[in-house]
Amino acid sequence: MNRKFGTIILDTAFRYLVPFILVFGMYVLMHGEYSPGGGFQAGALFGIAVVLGRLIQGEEAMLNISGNTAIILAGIGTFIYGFIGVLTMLFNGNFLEYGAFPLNMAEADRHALGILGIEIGVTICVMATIIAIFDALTRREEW
Amino acid sequence: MTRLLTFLAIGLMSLMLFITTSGLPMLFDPNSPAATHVSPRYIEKSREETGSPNFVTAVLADYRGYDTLGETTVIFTAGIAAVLLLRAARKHSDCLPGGDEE
Amino acid sequence: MREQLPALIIIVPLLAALAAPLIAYLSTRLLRIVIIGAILVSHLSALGTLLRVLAEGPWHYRFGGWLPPWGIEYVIDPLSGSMAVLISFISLVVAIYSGPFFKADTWLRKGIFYALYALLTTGLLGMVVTGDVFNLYVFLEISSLAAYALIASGGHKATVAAFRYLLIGTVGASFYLLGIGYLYAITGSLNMADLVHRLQPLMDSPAVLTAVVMLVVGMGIKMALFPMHGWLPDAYTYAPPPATAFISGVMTKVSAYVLFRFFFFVLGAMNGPVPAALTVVGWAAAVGIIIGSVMAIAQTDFRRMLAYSSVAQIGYIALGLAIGNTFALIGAVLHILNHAVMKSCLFLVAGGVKWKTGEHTIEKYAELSRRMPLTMGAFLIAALSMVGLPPTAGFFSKWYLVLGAMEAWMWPYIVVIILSSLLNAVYFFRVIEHVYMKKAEPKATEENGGGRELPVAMLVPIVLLGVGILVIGVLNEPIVTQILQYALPGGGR
Amino acid sequence: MQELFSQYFIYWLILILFMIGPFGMIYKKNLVKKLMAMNVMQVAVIIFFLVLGQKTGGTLPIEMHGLAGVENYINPLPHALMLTAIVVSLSTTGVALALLILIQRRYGTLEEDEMLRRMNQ
Repeated sequence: MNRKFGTIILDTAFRYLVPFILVFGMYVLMHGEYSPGGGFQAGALFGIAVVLGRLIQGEEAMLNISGNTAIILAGIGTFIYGFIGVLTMLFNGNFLEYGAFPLNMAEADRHALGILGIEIGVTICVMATIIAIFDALTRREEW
Repeated sequence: MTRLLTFLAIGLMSLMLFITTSGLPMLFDPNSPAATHVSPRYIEKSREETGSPNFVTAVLADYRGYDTLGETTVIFTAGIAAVLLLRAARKHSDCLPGGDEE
Repeated sequence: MREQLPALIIIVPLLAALAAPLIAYLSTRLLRIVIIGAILVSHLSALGTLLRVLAEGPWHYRFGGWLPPWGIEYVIDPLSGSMAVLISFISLVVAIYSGPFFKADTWLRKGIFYALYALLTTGLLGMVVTGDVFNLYVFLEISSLAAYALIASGGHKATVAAFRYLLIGTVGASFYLLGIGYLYAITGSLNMADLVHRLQPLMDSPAVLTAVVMLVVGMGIKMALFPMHGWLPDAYTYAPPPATAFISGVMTKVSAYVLFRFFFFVLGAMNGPVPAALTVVGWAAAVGIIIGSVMAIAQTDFRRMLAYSSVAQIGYIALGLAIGNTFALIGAVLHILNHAVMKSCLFLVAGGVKWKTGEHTIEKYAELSRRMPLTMGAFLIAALSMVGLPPTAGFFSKWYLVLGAMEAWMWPYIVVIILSSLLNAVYFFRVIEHVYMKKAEPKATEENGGGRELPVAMLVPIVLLGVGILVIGVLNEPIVTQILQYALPGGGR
Repeated sequence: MQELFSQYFIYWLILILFMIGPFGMIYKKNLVKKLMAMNVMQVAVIIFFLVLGQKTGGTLPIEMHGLAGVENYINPLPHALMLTAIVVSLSTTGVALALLILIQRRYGTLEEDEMLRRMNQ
């Protein structure tokens, strides 16, 4: 769907809808520890926000991530996850041992911080992968 | 013929599966091994050990966080696999060099 | 960082794979260096781990610092350590080899290919060193997905082959997961060491029977054990050469290793339904050896011949497991090692010939000994080793298998091994005859013509593996007494 | 008999669902239907694990005020495992669909017989 097919109605609806989707995605990401939710769901929400924009406004959507950027982002997102594990290894812990962070806070809080970090990585990866697959599926002109 | 044999194998396998369900613990049994061996630790301690009141998140992101790294990698793999197949194919002979061009 | 070595085996190639698209975008030359460097680091970590394990006994690495039944642990004993060394070595060699195939590609293709390749390596290594049955499933899926994509990138027929492999492979993985589910239902644990204790009193439960059947079917599909080998010939034939060399070399063996791990370390070879399952596996393997060899004779495409020969060779490994005494197990593990090196070498040669002449059929191999002498020398060694002639590695694994079969009084198995060696000789000497004796037609096709031999990046891996076969053959005595002996159940310290 | 039926009924349903997978993959000739059979099989395994996690008298595995003790919460481990399995199943389906698009573009059909005929031409 690189061509724009939106009408003014779709366009306006999209403008009102996307901020709420993004805020809700943020909420699911941050609140994932306390209720059902977390990185995967938040990533899906962010991804859908971008895909909606691509569907309605085509290639020149205001909230757009190109396919190539998405591939790189997907790698970086998962890399963040792995890198947090490597960080704990540098601080003399085992891989992904969040308690090893040399921060002046309670053990449980350090774990919560680590969980938040990896959830952010997961979110970026899922969002970018959804966009990349969508981009690959809808790109016809190369054929 | 091969199909018939395969169906026979599937039939035999189903039969065996049905007969051996009696070895499984009873449904929803609070005293089953799955409920008493490893999981109590997650329910009792995850709040103080990981700071997460959601036990599933605690298991997913902390106790078995390494599995989740693998899981995220699976998503990444699927993403780049789809892009390789759909976008990065060559225009004329869509294969890696050395593959079977037609 | 020395305490972190087991984690580095997996983490370094994984992180390299994740960063691959970004690095490829910046510089494709850098990408190749990073990927090869990462696999090299992984190989060195595996070597270091194996040396320490041989000196001090099994090494447990706890992810996140959680104690085993609750967290995930890696257990490296001599068996998994030597498998990790083998996998990372083959991966390293094939990664060096793959360079000339991607000269003219865009950054996207290069980045994705190397990312998938490193992910395949990561997945296989993860399956080998893990001590947690569910973690094994996750890495099984990583390696499978990467393998599907790599196979599918070989052209139109490869797409169909990959789709079939995907369907069948996912069935295998689902069977494996349901088998784990049964084990989890009756024990409540996912840790292998914990399962050993908790399964002992339960071995006669019908649920264990189901779990064993599930594991045999699931891993049997993944390792292409005889009646479930349908996906293999097409997948190996149409995949791009660097991918085939690696996949054929180690992927099926890792599944064989998983079966070995479950039967002999987790469940115990003498308990409950395991001996019956092993008998079934043994007969399936015996039939598979004969049928695979006969089918290989009928092929005209060199790669397809090698693919069917793989079905037969997997049969040897399964046969060794089925006989189950010390000699046979040494034979099986040694054959995993030998066959990985031999088959990778042969597929590298096939890819090299394709790269040079654009041909795959055996007839077109005529007179290649003059045009690429070193490559064909390596091919000759690998072929003789597949047949099982004494100074090469292939002889010794078969020798141990025959010794094991004799000790267990399994005469039919001995007949099968000898008969299949004869069949191997038939189809390999056909190729050798073409290479060394037949006259080529005057108009020989040259795709990447010019010089006499392949480029150095392709030649070095081929020769390295060819020499490796001889080295393993000559050094098989120390390999068995210093390493493999401790790798068997009860042999470790 | 009644007892047995009520105790193991759900397991039987799951196993029927599970065996539909291989059966459908062999019996159906359309590649998309084969893929759907594969998905049914994966879902069966997921449900199997989730059933193992259930407990009579247990509630959601999220800590609530004034509710302590192991027996009050269902087992969180299968849920965490199955989140992974769901993602794996989704990824496999994604790759399979990409392959199907390629097959459709090349051969113009997703019926297996027709495709094999065109492949061997």
